[in-house]
Parts: sequence; C-alpha cells; structure tokens
Amino acid sequence: MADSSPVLRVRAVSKSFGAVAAVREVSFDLYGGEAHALVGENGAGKSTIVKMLAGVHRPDAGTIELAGTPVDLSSPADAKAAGIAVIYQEPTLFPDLSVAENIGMGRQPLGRFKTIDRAAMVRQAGQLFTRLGVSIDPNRPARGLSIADQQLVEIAKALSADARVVVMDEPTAALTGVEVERLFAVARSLRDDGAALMFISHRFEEITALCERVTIMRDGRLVSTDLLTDITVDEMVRKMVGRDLGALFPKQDVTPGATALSVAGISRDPVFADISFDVRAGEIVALAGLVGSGRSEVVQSIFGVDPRDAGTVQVGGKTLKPGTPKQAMAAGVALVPEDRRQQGLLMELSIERNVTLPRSRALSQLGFLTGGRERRSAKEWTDRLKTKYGRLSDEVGTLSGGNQQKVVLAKWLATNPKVLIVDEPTRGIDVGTKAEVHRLMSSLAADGVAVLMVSSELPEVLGMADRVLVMREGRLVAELSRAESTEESVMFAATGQEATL
Amino acid sequence: MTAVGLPAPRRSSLDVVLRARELGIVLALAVLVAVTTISNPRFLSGQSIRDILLNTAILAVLAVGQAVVVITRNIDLSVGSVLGLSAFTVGTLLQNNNLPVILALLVGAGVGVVCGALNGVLVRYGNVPALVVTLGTLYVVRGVTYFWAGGSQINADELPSGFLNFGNATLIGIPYLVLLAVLVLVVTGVVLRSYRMGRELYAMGSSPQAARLAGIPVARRTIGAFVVSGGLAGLAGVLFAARFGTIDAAAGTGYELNVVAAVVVGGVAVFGGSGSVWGAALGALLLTTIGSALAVLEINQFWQQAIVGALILLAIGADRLVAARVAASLKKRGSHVS
Amino acid sequence: MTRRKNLAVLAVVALALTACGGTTKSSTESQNTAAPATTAGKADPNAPIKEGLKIAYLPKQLNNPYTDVEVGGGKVAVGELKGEYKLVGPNDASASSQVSYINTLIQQQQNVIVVAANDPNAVCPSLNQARKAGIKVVTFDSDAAKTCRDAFINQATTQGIGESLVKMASELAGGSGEIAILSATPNATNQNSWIQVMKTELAKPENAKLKLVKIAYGNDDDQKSFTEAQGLLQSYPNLKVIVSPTTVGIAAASRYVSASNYKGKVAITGLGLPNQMRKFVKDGTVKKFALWNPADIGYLAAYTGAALSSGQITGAQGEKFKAGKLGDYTIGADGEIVLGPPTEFTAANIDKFNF
Amino acid sequence: MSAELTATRASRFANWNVAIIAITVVVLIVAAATVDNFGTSENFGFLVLDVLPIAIIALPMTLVIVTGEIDLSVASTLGLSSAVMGYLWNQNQPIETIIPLCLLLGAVLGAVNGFFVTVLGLPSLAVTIGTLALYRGLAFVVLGDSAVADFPPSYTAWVTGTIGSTPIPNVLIIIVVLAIVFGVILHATPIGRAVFAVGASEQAARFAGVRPGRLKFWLYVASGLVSGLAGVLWTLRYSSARADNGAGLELAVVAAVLLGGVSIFGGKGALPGVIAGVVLLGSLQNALRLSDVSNEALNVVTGVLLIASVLGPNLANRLKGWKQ
Repeated sequence: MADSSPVLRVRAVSKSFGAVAAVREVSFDLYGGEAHALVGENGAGKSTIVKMLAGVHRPDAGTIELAGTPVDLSSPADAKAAGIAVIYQEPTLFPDLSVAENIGMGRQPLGRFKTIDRAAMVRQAGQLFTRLGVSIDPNRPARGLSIADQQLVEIAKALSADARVVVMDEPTAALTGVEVERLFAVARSLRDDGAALMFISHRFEEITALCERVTIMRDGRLVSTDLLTDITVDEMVRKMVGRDLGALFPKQDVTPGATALSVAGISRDPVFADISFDVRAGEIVALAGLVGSGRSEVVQSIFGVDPRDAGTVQVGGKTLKPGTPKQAMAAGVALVPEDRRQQGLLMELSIERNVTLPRSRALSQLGFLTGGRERRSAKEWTDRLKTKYGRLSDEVGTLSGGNQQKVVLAKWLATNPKVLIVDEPTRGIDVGTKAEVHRLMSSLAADGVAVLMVSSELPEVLGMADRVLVMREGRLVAELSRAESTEESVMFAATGQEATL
Repeated sequence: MTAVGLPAPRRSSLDVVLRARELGIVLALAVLVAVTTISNPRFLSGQSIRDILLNTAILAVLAVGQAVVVITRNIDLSVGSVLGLSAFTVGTLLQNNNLPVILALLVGAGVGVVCGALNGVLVRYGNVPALVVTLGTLYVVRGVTYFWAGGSQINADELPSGFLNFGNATLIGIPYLVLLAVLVLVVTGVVLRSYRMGRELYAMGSSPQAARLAGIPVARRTIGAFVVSGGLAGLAGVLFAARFGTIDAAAGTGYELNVVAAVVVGGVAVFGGSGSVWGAALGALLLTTIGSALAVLEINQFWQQAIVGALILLAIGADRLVAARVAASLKKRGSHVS
Repeated sequence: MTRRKNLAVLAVVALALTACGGTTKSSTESQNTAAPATTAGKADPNAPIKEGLKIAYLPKQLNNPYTDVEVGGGKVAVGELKGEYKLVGPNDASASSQVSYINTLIQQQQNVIVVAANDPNAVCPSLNQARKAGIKVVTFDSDAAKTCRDAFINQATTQGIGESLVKMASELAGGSGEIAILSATPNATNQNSWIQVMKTELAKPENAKLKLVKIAYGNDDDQKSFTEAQGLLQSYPNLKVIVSPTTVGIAAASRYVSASNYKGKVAITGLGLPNQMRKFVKDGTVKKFALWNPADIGYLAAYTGAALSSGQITGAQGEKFKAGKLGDYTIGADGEIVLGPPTEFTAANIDKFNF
Repeated sequence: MSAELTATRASRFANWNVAIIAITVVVLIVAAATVDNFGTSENFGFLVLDVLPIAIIALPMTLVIVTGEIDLSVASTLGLSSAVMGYLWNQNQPIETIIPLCLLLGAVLGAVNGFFVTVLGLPSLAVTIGTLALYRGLAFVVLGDSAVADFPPSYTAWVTGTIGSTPIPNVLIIIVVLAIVFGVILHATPIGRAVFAVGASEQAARFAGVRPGRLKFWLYVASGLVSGLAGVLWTLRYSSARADNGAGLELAVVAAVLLGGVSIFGGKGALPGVIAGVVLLGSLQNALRLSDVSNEALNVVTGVLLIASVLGPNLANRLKGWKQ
C-alpha cells in the first residue's frame, strides 16, 4: 500500500501567536500513496499545521522534512517548489483569469521566445479535467464558478504541479453529496498515483471512506496517530474532545411560550426557497444542514441584512420589512453572525465601541454621546459575560476568539432581544468558553427568549436544541423533535442519503 | 456543458469580453472621426492625423505604464511630475550639447526608473498605500524639478537640431515618436499577455491574497510595475522635450489625471486584474481625438474637460453593468457538475 | 427626511429674498466706481531719491523668459538706485497665489511692489492693504484696477501696438485673406485691449479684404499654444497669417509651422523675443515681428517706484521724473507711463538684439 | 503575533494624533521665534485666509475618508460654485439669492457623487476623478475663461475683515463653527460611531444595523455643500469668480487629512489631528515664504511629510517588532 519511508515528516513543530501557543511539539509522517486524516476540534491547531506546510507560517521550533531532508518553507513559493500543494476550504483562485491560467500560473507551457503557449495551456487544463472526469471550460474565467468547481480547479492545479504532498483543508465543507463523491474519486486517483494526501474534515464518514491513517490533535497538541483499521469513531471522538460531552450542553427543560418569531414562505433566488417555521419564546430551535445549504442566508434575511424575494417574517405579531436590520432590531431581534471577524466585530475598533454600536442612538443624550454612558454600559455587559480584557479601549482584535465571541454576545444581549439568532455560536472558541456560551443560551431561553441557532456541530445541535430544522440545498427538508433527532437522522436529512456512520 | 473531452483551443470567452470592451472605444472613436470629418473633411488630412497621433504618443506611453500599475491594483499619480523631471534633465543635458538621441532616451527613462523604484519600494516595504506614496512623490519630484530649474526655461534653439528632428521627423510618413509609442505598446502588451511575468501582474491585481499563496514574488513584481510606470513616464518626458522643444519646470503638470482618465476609459478596472494596455492606449487616442475634434468642430474648447469627465463616469458605469451581466451568465452555466 | 425639508426651506428663503430684491451687480456698480483715490500728499519734484529702498518684483509667474528679461532690467535699475532688489512669484499664473505673495511682501515691509497682475481685481484688496501700509505699487506688463495702484508702466500705447500688428499682418497677407489671432488667456488685460484696437483697424476700408476668422487662446502655455496653432491651421485651410500678440504664443506657433508642411504657406507675426524667434526668422518661417525692449519696462518700473517712494511724484497726471538712462518721463492719464514705440525685427536687424 | 500587532496599531494612531499636534505646536513656536513678522496679528489674518478653503473642505473630507471612501472632486466643486456665482452675478441676481443657490449647487454635486458611489456601487476614486474633470469642465462652460469681479464690497470686506477691532479674522468664525459641528458629529454622535464602523468594516456595520449607503451618500452631500461654501468664500475673498478657482486644491486637502493621521483605508482618524495637519501645512507655507524660501521647497516638504505620516509609524512598528 504505502512506501516504507515517509514523503514528509513533521518533527516536533511548535508555533505561538503572541502568548497563545497554537501548536506544541506536533510530529507525524505522511506516506506516498496514502491518505492521512487530521482531525481535532476547532482551535485544536489543524489550520496552523496546514499553514506551516503551505509556507504561510514558519514554525518557531521543530523541522519539516521532505524525503529525508529538512526544508525551510519560508514562503508559499518555497512550499510550491517543494511539491506541496494546499487546497483551502475557501479556494484561492484569481477571479479575473481564465481557469486554464489559474491552473497554469507560474508553470505555463512556453513556446517560442519563452512566450506562453496558450493553446498548450488550455490543452493541458483540458487533459487534467478529463483525467478528473469533470467538464469545466478551461477558457472561462474563474469568477462565477461554484465552490465545488473551484475545489476541482485547485486539485487540477495540484495535479499539474505533480505535487508529492496534497493537503486538503476541509474541502468538503461546502459540497453536496454528489460533489463529495466526485472529489473523493479524484482524491483516490491522486493517492493511487503515489501522492501523499492529507485530509482535514469534521465528518468521520468521509475520513473512514477515504483515509488509511488519522492524526488526532487537541488544544495544539498531538494526541495520537493511528491506522484507521485500529480505531473506532467513538475512540476518535473521545480523543478529540478528551472529556465527557454531557457537561458541555447544559440544556434546561423549558415550557415554550407564545410564538415569538414566525417565518412564512420566505425565498431568495437562488439561495433558498419557501422557508417557513416558528420559534416560540423559551425555545431553542436549531437550524442544521451542511455548510452552503442556505442556513446563514435564511437567518440573515430574517434579520434584514440580506434581501428576500418573497415571504413574510413576523416578530411578536409585527411584520418586518425586508432589508432593514434597524427595524428587526427595534422589534427585538438580535443576530450573532456566523463570521465573527467579518460580520460580528469591527476588529480595529475598541471593545467599548463594538459593544455599544447597535445602541449608540439609545445611549445618546439629546443625540450626543459623551462616552461615559457607553463606557459604563460596555463595562456592565462585558463583566456580565465574564469577558477577559485589558482595557475597554483596546482593539477587539487583540482578544482571544472566545472573548471576541463574548463581546459579540454582550453587544446583542445588551439590546435585550426577544428573539436571539446565533449563527455558529461556538466556532473557533475554546472548550471552556463553549460551555459558558451554551449555559448562557440555555438560561436566556429559560428567561423566555426565543433562540434560533445555526450550527454545523452535530453534538451542539443535539445537545442544545428543543427542535431541529434541517436544510438541504436551500430548502427546509425536515423538522425533528428533540426525541427524534440523532446524528443519523439529522445527517440523513441534511445529505439526503443514508449516513455511513 | 455536457461534452467532456479536449476543448479545442478556441478564443476564450474571457478574451471575447475584453475585446468587446476595446471594440466599444474603437466604435466611439469611429463615430467621432466620422462626424467630425463630415463637418470638416480636412480632419482626415495627413497633417491632421499626424498631429493627433503625435499628441497621442506621449499620453499613450504614460497610459501604458499606468495600466501596468493599475492592473496590479495600485496607482501611480507621480507620472506627470516624473515626466517633468525627465524632460528637464534631458533638456539640460542636451542644452548646447549635441548628444545622440538614443542617449537622451536612455537618460530620460533612467530618471523615471529611479523615481519608479522609489515609489515601488515605499509601497511594498514601507507598507504605504500607493495612492499616498505617489501623491507624496508627485509633490516631491515636482518640487525637486522647480528647485533645479529655478524658473529657467530651455528653448528650442538651445537644443540640438538632431534631437528636435527626432520630435518631428518621420519614417515612411510615420513620426518617430509614434513609432516609439507603438513599440512600447506592443512590447508591454506582449509581455503582459504572453509572458509569465505579465500574467503574474494580473494575478496580483485579481486577488492579492491568492497571489501570495500561489508563490508569486509579489514584492519584486510590485516594484517592477512601478519601475515600468516610472521608466515610461521618463521616456515620455524625452518625447515631450523633443516634441515641444520648450521645457520648463512645469512640464507635464496635471498630466496624471489625463493618464488615469485614459486608462479608466480604456477599460482597465481601478481595482486591478483586468484590462489591457491596448485599451489604455485606445483610451489615450480617444481623449486626444476628442480634443482635436472639438477644435475642428468649433465647439467651445471648454467643453473638453467636461466631456472627459462624463466619459470616465460612462466608462466605469458601463464596465459595472457589463461585469454584472457577465457574472450572471457565468453563474447560470457554472453549475454543471451533476 | 428632515434634511429634505431643510433644503426646501433653504430654497424658499432664497426665492423670498429674490422677491424682496437684494444686492445685485447693478445696485453695487454705483458704489464701486466711487472708490476713493488714495494718492494723498503733494509731489516734491526736487526730493532726492532715497537709498536702500526695498523694491520687490512680483511677475505673473516665475518661469517665463519674457518676464525674466523684464525683471532683469529691474534688477539693473535697483542696483543703480542702490536699493534692495527682490524677486518673488508663483509657479502658476494664478491671482490667488499672487495675493499670498503680496501679503508676504507687506509683512516684509517692502517700500515698492512692482507687480504684473494675473487678475486686475483679485489682487486689488491686497494691493490696497499694501498701500495703506505705505508701500508704493507700480504695475507693469498687465495692469491692475486703477484704484489699487500708484502707477502703471505701459510698454506702448494700446493704439500703437494694435495698429502695428494689423500693419504687419496686412503686409504679410498681401493685403487680403484670412487671418487669425493666437492670444494669451481670454481675460489677459493687454492682449484684449490690443485685439480691440485691431478689430477697429480691421473695420477700416483699407483693410476690408482682411478677414479675422478666429481668436484662439493658448493661455500663455507653450504646449497649449502649440496645439491651438495646430487647430487653427486645421480649421482654416486658407489661413494666411497668424498674429500672436504674446511671446509664448508666437514662439509656439512658429515652431509648429516650421516643422509642418504649412511652412511657407502661412505667415506668423506678432510680439516676440528676438532670442526665441531668431531661429524662425532665419529659417524663413517668420518674416517680421515686433516688440519693445522688455528690460526697459522693468528698468522704468524701478525708477518710477523709487520716485514715488521718495515723494518726487504721486502718480498724478503731468508729473515728470527722470528714469536713469531712459531719460525723462511724464505721467499720463490714470497714472500711466508709456515706455515708447515698439521695434520691428526682421532678418536684417535681429542679430543686433540680445534679449 | 497578530494580536500584538493590532495592539500596537491601536496606540499608533493615538500616538500620531498627539505627534502631529505636537509637531504643529513646535513649528508654530519656532516660526514665531525665528521668522520675522510671522507672529504678527496681521500675518495671523493672512494665514487664516490662506488656509480657509483647505481647512473647511478637510472637515467633511475627514469623515468621507474615515468611511473608507474618497472625494477628489472637491476643488472642482469649489470652482463650479465660484463660476456659477459669477455667472449669476452677471445676470444681475441679488447676492442674497446667489449664495444659497451656490451652497445648494454644492450639495447637489455632492449628491451626484454619492449616487454613483452608493447607489451604483462604483469605486469612489474613479467616480470622483471623473467628476473632478466634469465639474471643472462645467465651470469653464458656465464662465469660460473670463473673470467676474466687483462683488458687493460689504460682502468681500466681511470675508477679508476682522471681528471688530480685534485681529481675529471673520472667517475664523466659519472655520471654528464648522470644525465644532464636524468634530461633534464625528466624535460624539451615533452618526460618528457609524462613520467609524463603516470604515472599519462595512459588512460588520451592516450587521449592527448601520446603513452604509445612506450614510456615505449624506457625507458626499456634506462634502459638496462645504466645497460649495468654500467656492463662495474664495470668490468673495479675491472678489473674482473664475472657473479655475481652486484648481489642484483636492490634493492639498487630501494631504492635510492624511497628514492629520487619518487612515486612507478608513476606520481610523480624529478631527483634532486633521486640524493640526491643516495648520501645519498652512503655517509652514507661510513661514517659508516669509523667509524667502521658494514655493518649491514647500512642495517637497508637503510630499515628504505626507509619506512620512504613514511610513513613520509603520517603520517604528516594524523596528519594535524586530527588536522583540
């Protein structure tokens, strides 16, 4: 199956960002002709490992060896030259250039006078796509390609570079079942051609379907590397989490009250269509589904930051105009968005400004803000959420992920919402904070707040929700009660097929 | 999109879109020339065409350099000042000094290359936005020129006749200046289109982050783009000196806006990644022709600037519209994996 | 929404004001003309010229060869007068930068400011402020409004220049045909008054066959003048003469024509500097042109300023004073001092002049 | 690493703001001590009049740049306002009507910019380069190359005059009032909070209920309105309405704003720094001219200061990181 000597050895690498040690003395080997999974919770250090292999970050300590020789990957160009290709979760293509150029960039076939032989370049791209069994027009620009197609272009890029090591960072997160199958077929052929594959995913069924070996990380440290034949999924989960799951999800039982949020037939072409559901006061409703199934778009449309083509949204019996977050906020809706860095926070502004921004009008006196009331309010709410920071005037970007998320929560809880929408509330935050956030949601629900939660983490969905709504490809496909919802039932609804778990 | 197989190397849809953009300028140009010629047939006389081409030559050389920088998602506002410094340097050098034209060209371009390298280094290593850097060097370079020139002027009769002839003489009916501009255009156009280096410039402008991850030597390329822009501005300074013969410290003041206008009208997106030097040169030709046509049509010359402004707005508005259209159509045929 | 209302209110207020009537151009004109003459005091023709007078020159802009010759003459005169010479000026020919320089000169307590106004009115308030501070103001080259300077050095009478320009044009055109004017800026004081005289001259019966087809403006910018000359020849194929009453314009037009195939078909004339025009006179592009000696203007301005500052004259009509090598001068109406008749330059005499 | 970087960046802007004010004060003191006639009350008046247009246009420009946009058309708006003022005056309209109309015109021109940038979503740099040419061109169309003078002396005298017998110029009132208005809006109102939020991240601001498009639109209107006012004041100061009034002023305004520590990328900046930047540029120019240093030197100084204002903190930062 695999060669006896590893293609790439990672030897005791460490990497810190400021005071935070992201990766501590991690070692593992990648073998040619083998697919190697890297798993761990968010924040376990997987993406730091990927970035070190990609030449984006340089390890503080430890070495990376390629075919027995230590290499210094100090830039992406070095990694590329060393034969390491990285495929990111969000592909990094040049939207203005043609697909063929994207594949050939830096390695374009040359003709006379060292000019680029375009015909040959297009031909090569075409051959790669034929080999991958996909039909993408090499002449079209990369702009407008679906995420799945962009992934395929990235793989074609790796193929054309004859990469010895191909690292795939959660490539399937945004793909449909069929697309995943196609990707796997391609990955297997890559592996069978002798490349060493590193595959990062949260989905165990994919790991067991594709990989031979798995390395598990937790809190920046290596837990173990095992052959997949030697380890069960349960064992993997235990190693990843390293603790009892139950305590993480302190869900209190609540008798739901009146309908707080009522969504009727909202559509937005082509992202989602005909979505209807209610959330009652005191209820936690999870909106589950694969990434890209339209969950975030639905909640953003409810809140008004995204438009919608049809349908109505009512809060406490009042109909909200589409496209006006201000009105939604006035009606008591709060949205803790999916992407903390881009949507949730103003990273360059102070903690104080971030916490009080949605309420700046309410905090003003005769229309003026002198700072005192904002500071007091910011202090009150950050304290209430036990946020750790130096000064309120520090940039929010200086905080750790967990504390940043607390700032976002403080910002919205301060508006005293009746309907709290949280989109991936615990993404990228440490375990301790995770439990705090869950406790908070639970107690809010107990106080009569209607909570709508979008989450990709199945344990979170199952642990926290009173009801689970499942979306697939822009449509609501299932509604499961707490009793009905299991990993299998949710995944089945989300993927439209029997899970292989 | 069901056919799987080797697509024939045909014209890419990307190219078609770009060509359509340049075709738009050509059409506008044709209409303008036609209307003007009908009203005054002498507009198409040999002398008139020669004059328009001569006037375009300088602007086009600048626009080509600017396009290279804009394609990388930067901007170079210092070109007018660099032109002035180069023109004055060359003028001083040649003052009562019969040096060969080729030397003048090299010195002028050299002055520009130094300025361009300064811009590039500040942008790249100083981490200062190009707009700020080149706004600063616009002042500095102009100030240095004034310092040096101190209000003196170099007159045509002080320059060697060989040099002045270069500004007016022709080869088989085409002025040298125009030939030189075409040469610059073709070389830059070919490098941008058919050399790895050129494609990397587009890649950097299209997605700076992806360019870094793709291992493109971003620092070297950024500085290179500014060096090209500076060098061409320097070259344009020599052309300016040869064409007008009278040089003072104010030469080329305010050119930067015309150049940026030509580039934008020529379809180079201000946020990088698309457009071509052909378009930029056509933009320069269109702007110059408008100027001449207004004079011939006896339209108040005051309208010229307003028309240029309206044209810029029209061009970026149209580009936006076309981009949205193309994006929509691409999206529709994008989902084919089934 | 409230802002929209505010705008509406603003507009209504504006309209209401219109209805009530307000300060309009015609209502202020009567006040403006009645500006008081500030030349108080009496002239003492025998007062000695003071030494160490600070005389500052503020031309339209610095980098203009014609200006350089003018102020060069001034420098010589200030030396003879044992004064302190200073030259300041903007790089762009704008009135607003001139104002800043006038303010600076006031601060520096100059005795005399010799200025060529870029805009006759815009520099006025500052010049009057200078005069209030006891500084004498002499204008040259391009006059400021009469109420804000003490004397104006006129290079030649407007009438004389206009006539001589038409005379040269007529000779070169052979008495009939199309002519065009390439002027400086459309609001240049001198050029406009000369053009006015030219129009009157052209209206006379002996010039009936000369047709003025266009007045183009090169803004005293070399390149602009160059392209304007080019435009003229394109638009008027039968053009016989271009008259350019500005040194920048005539040089640019000559250079264009000498290198184009219009050479020999179109004649250029006007006002030019011998050094700049020598080449074109010798290669036959230009047969003749005219000019006074610009160095003398600066020279005369210095002596005028010194005489004013020393109390010899006040700028009133009829006062006499001596201006070094140029001899005696008498102040004309409105404080104008006329330098003398212009010189005509041809291939025969051009080598005798070096400026 | 990234955490510390941002930490120093936070203090860096505060530092620059203090630094620019300190530099300005030092320059003022040194100039008053060493340059003859710099410290006189008369010169103070000239100084204020000279910086007037830059000072007032820089105020709304600061807000525009803090939102991450730019307005290069301000000087052309000034020119068109001046030209229209001259045209209407020639048409024998009363000055009391002309002035409000010119302000209204400025607001409309700003709204046109705002429309292109916020409704059509076009890049503001390209849009305002376009309107820079368009408005200036229209100014020439309206007034040609001619100048209109003889505005009513009562108005022109007010603009160049001082308050009573004090040496304080009347126009300083306008500068101070506008500076207070824009300073309060930027630093002490919900609008100001939204301005910073939009500049830091338009998307995140939208998620917090801010409407970036509307906000920017009105900022462009304010920028146009103030530029229109600057056109009126310019015309009255020189008693000369011309189409080329204020040409090239946009670069000086942008230079002053950036010098004042406002980030061209948006989200950062403070009005006191900008005012210090304006004063610094103006007093340097004035002092150099009084010392008979040519205008050219000022060009070089402006350019170098501009680059240094961004480069300096960057380099200091890098050096600090390197030492660690």
